[in-house]
Amino acid sequence: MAECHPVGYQWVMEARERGAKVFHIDPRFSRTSATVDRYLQIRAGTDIVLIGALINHVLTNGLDFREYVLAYTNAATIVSEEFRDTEDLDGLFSGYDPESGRYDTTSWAYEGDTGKTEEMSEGDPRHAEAAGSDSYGARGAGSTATPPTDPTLSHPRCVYQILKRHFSRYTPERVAELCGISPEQFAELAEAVTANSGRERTTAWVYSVGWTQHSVGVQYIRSAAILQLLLGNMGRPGGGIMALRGHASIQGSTDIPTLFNLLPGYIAMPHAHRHDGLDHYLDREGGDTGWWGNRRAYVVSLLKAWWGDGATEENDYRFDYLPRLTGDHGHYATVMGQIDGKVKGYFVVGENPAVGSANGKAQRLGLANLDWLVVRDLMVVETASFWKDAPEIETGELRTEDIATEVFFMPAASHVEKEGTFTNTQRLLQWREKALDPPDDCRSDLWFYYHLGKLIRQRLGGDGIDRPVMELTWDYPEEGRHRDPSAEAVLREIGGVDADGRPLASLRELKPDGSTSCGCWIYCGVYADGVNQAARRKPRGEQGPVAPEWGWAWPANRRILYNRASADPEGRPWSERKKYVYWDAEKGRWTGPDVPDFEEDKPPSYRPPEGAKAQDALAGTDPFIMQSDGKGWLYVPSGLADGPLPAHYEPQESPIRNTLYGRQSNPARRTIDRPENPYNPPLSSRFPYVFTTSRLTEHHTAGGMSRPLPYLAELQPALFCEVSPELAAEVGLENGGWATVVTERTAIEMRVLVTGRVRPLRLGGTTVHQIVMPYHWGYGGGGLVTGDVVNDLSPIVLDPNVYIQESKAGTCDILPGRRPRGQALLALIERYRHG
Amino acid sequence: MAGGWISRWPVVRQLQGEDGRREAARSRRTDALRPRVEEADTVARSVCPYCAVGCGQLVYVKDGKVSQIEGDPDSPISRGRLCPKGSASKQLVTHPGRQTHVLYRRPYGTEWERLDLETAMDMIADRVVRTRRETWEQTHDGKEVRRTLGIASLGGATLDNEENYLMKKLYTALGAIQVENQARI
Amino acid sequence: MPRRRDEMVPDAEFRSYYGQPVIKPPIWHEPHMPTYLYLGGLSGAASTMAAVARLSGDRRLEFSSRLIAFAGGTAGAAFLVAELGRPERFLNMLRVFKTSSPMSVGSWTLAAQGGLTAVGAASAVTGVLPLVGDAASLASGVTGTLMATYTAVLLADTAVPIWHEGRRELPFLFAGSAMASAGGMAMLTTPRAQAGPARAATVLGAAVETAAGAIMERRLGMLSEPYHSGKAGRLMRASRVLTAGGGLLAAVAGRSRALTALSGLAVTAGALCTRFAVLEAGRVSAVDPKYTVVPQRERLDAGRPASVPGR
Amino acid sequence: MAERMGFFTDTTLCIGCKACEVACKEWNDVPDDGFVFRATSYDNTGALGADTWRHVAFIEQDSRWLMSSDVCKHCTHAACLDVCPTGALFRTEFDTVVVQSDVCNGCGYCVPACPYGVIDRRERDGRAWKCTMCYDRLRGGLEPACAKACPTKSIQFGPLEELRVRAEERVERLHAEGMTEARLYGEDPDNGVGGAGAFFLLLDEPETYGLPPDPVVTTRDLGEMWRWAGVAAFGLAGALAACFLRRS
Repeated sequence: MAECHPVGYQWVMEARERGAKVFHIDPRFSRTSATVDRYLQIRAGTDIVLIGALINHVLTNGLDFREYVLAYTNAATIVSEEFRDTEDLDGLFSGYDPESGRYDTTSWAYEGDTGKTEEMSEGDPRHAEAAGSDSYGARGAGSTATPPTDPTLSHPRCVYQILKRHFSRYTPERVAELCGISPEQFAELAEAVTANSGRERTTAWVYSVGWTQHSVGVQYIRSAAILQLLLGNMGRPGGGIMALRGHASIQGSTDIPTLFNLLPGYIAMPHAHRHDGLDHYLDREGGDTGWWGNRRAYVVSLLKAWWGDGATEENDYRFDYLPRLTGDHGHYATVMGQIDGKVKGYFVVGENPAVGSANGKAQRLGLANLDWLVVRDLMVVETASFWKDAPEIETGELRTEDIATEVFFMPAASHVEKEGTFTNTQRLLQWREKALDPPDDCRSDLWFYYHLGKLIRQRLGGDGIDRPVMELTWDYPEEGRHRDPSAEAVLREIGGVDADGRPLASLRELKPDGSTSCGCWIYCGVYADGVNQAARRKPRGEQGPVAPEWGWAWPANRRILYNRASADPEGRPWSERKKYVYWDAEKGRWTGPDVPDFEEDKPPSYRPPEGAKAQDALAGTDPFIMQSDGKGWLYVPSGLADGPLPAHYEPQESPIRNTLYGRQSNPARRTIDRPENPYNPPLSSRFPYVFTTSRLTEHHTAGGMSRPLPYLAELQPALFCEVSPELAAEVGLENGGWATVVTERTAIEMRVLVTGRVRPLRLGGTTVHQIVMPYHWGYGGGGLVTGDVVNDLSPIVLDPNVYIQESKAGTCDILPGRRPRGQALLALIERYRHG
Repeated sequence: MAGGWISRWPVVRQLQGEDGRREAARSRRTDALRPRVEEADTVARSVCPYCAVGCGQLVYVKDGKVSQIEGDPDSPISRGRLCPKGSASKQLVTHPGRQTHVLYRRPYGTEWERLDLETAMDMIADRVVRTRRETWEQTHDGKEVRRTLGIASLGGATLDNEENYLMKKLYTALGAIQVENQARI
Repeated sequence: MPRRRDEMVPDAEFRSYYGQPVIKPPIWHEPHMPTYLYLGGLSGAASTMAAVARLSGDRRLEFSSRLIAFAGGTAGAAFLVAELGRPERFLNMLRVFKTSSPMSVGSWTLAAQGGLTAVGAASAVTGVLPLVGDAASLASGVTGTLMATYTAVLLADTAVPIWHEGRRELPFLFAGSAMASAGGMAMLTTPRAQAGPARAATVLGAAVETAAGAIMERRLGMLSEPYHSGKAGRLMRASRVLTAGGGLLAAVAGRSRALTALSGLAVTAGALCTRFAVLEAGRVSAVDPKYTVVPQRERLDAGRPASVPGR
Repeated sequence: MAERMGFFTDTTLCIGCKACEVACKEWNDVPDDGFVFRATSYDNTGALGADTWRHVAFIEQDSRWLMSSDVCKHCTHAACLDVCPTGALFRTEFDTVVVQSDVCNGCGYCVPACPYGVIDRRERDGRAWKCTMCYDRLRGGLEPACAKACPTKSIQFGPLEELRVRAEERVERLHAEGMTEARLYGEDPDNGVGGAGAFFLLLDEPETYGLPPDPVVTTRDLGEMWRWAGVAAFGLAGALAACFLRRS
């Protein structure tokens, strides 16, 4: 966090100054490690073992926050008889189909939830589809808000008991053997985490892509969620699990997704095989209880925002205008589509996959096979210039004269040359004022897409396939000398308006009958009262620490999600020290420094009547209001592709055998078995070392926004690897010298930093060396400093839930000296491939 | 004039009792020094474009140029502080290497060419329309899909919400579904 | 990692930041700065010699000395200006007068010296205004002593250990060297019969220079290492040989014009070598953190930290 | 005159982000210092100089990684200022030491005079440069760019007296917490430079950070130097006179 989010880290430093104990768990000893109380070096790709052992520690020693767990989690809920755990099946959950490598999740359901569970696609309709939307959180239609429970937690099939059995093998000994963290270190961590949880205290977990970029990444977060729920650390001040996201509006890019599987507000894109009409779609996409029970209002309001008056009850609000998915259309599938010639045209907007995405060679081979490519950026990034300076040109795999791709480089406006909102890592929308016009041909992406839309519409006719475009609401006011579309008008559309065009105050005003329109239901209210709420800038000195009048957080300006859980079931603060949102019986309202993440007037005593829908189906003691049962899920009955509970699997490429189960790696992981994407064999002596990639404070992502800047480039001028003195001695590496790192994909060269910060891990009888590489360098990008592309080393193997690549743990070999050039590089890789 | 010059001559000022290491040594320029932010024509309240912490920035503009970017002390998130990248924001928007013109590489071309913005926009619109037509998929396995797999998009995560919104809206209407983002990666 | 041991001084184990210098080495360029130091000294000693010659009535020697003083000062000033990062701003040297800055004192001195020697030389050559010329020349005899020695303070008044700690001997080293230079140059430009005092100055100057150098090195102890090794060491040895040899030769050259000329050239070369050696040794002394850290660390360990009385 | 202003750099709070280096350069328009991979931990700017006015040192030790942002000390007795012949260097109303770039003629004397190796001549423009403690900002009531940017307030700016008190308290607290190695560096008004206007809280000996353990302003000994030079000057005159006398 000190490394990649230094300004956010001020709060950690401040907490530490006030007595908080801070642990840093990372394969890499970073600037964060240097400034915490305790650093634990962990083998990349083994975090579930560690968190699992903490869960086991809590469960075995009865250290859970029992009152919280009983009231607010699904610990007591009884699971279907059909369910079989990894304990029973040696690393598999029930429902696994070895043929397709996917799970049928039917057997994971709660007892009694036998209704229409997920039906999915790609041939076999019952297989869990990846990259699901959050509507899965609603557990599917046919479920109720009150599944059978055992409040004594003794039923062998209650979640609590399943958890106990499942995590029993996650012991400190396993942690030592797989993670490389000693039992003493583990004990210190376990003591600190449990001692600092409960009524009086809370513990927070903070993670970043070190947890997500794994073939089992979602389950990393899940394991933290289980631990935090058991300890009562969710929905409370100083608790929670914080994702530290790496880009200015990457949260916004998920909320208003430029993601294939989502519509704005985590609404699922319709699927050709699963959904026929709107009703069918809504019926299939979740249950009727909890806030997702209002999804008709969300979806209809979105369709109204897009197709306006043309979207009516009669025509299903133009639900048919939405294109349909039939499987994985994610980034890596798209790249394969490019290599196969199916994808002809490609827009790359403020992104640099030639450097930033796994298996850079596959990315560039895809680019070289396009008809046309549009790159919009501040600099001519490597993705735009691949045809003249890609590594494949040097090796002869590509020839500039043979590449047919037509490339348009469109210079972009910078963040000060346009107005609009970023959504930060805390879900906070902040409006940026425009300081000045962009220079020369530079334009905002808003300008580009708006005018491109207009030009496209001029070229289309009334043809059936053109109607969704022609009827699209696309009439934003134009401003300034470049005729920029008004970003405020777009934000107003996102924030929602009623039939008279008046901005909506809150998502509770959204209607399923077409009388409201809203571009993103979770952002509803961002333009309440006709005021750009995201532009609010009440100075911090003039408001309390929650600072509710600085920007606007979704949903409804709530700063801590599920904050109903900060009070006990009766609505009283768990403790004076941790008082946050609580029930004011006198006024009959929830109150506190934050906006309650609950119906403000729903008393703790509220119990839903039979057959209640949506939020009305949740009791006054159910804080997790997006869930169909209002509970925090220790066990996930549906929605995940690789199991209802986290289980440790080794990364795709690992030098270590998985000693927890008979399964080496995640059985549901997605591999791409193609010649462009070879994998290092597991446990291979040719690739004995573990590598992990990282960032540096001084650079940004693929370097397009940092390597061209002298003030940043001088601070870290060269790609380097960090190796331990032991590994340096073993291989013959010299501090300041050169090294070549080799995988089946390719080999790259870099400078060497020999440092005692990296230590060999002693795991049982074996020693594992880890190599750390920052990934900010590329062959061009207008960089004052350039270097080989670290992501060229990473294989494409994906988490089955969200299709994120495993770039945080791989295997490699390392050689002293610079890499061979040209054909000789290919020869080197050939030698490695054939042992 | 000469009198002015002589009376400002530090040696003369020293003789008049001023300290040669303090006031006597000051030049006219030194006497006139002020922080340049005081002269800004406008100040925009902005947000750092790098990571997702969302630090507040104040953007000072003088004579149509950014003269300074620094932290916004009012921000409850950042309290006016910035990291090295945030502190380099002015250089990000003003450095001479920044590419500000449309560039075009024709098929099989070996060099960039210049293109004017309007022409480029027209050419891109033509290609979208053509490729969409050529790769249109009305049905897939007997199911209506109304889409094209011929056009894809990958967005960075420094895009504004409004930009992402228009992108998703336009692509979806066009039937382009392979719309992806750094958020996946 | 930041710990290092130097073979030459087994006791001086010390810590540093990657072996990097603590202080900045002087950035003055060669040959500008050492040549200026030589020429300034030459001019200074020559003008004093001219003044003494005037008083003692050695007109021929006075004539040569006046010209040498003028030429040395002018050439020296040119080298000094060329050394500046912004030569066009050389007049800024006369912006203030600071006794705390040897270079300020030196600049004013040089300005005075330049003016006085110019008048003196002009008068001597043209015969115009002889009284004014004589007065100027006598005055430059005073400024000359300062010219010949202030450069020692200039170097000593830095953080460079080998210079600062040599602050007592450096003035004598430079004064002796200046005297030898002036004597040698005067010998070369004055008929033998009239050059007796110049010869004596050469011998005496060389002796002082040699002695001062030896005393300085002994007193510097470990800090004197740069005078014994590397480029500075070679220059210093050359300077010794040339100065001492030139001095001796001057003493015994007798009537031989060739030997006289040789001795003059030798002390001149020796004086130049001294300046180059001192400059180079200063650079080495600054670049190796040992020379900065060890004495300071010893001071602290002995419980005698440096302090500055309030001023 | 205004109060004496200073920096207190608390290295226990430094996260080595180098925001100070960049913020300084952005404000003061300092050029880059070259793109050299030095293989000295995460330090690639090396040292303070004409083109680096804040410099973050990285020291890797057995179980810790020390980071410290170095800067001009703005000494009470500043050698650079004392020896500057042009008056380019002067003491401001905030008791800081600043170079006037419109005056400096690049004589280079200040460079070896500084006991901390801070000031240096920029060969590209021939003038000496160093930290000004953002003199222009101070005149407008703003804090220096580095202190403002510092995410963790390792760099603290304020009236020197206040900073000294704060620093003493900080050291006491750290000692009480068992960090007995914490020590202040440069704050003592009786030290060799009469107290630094920018002082530090360090966790190891100063030389480990590239700082001189016991620096002294060279001009402390100037009187002695002039005296010896005077003796030498008289000696020269006398010796020359003797050369003439001997003959007569």
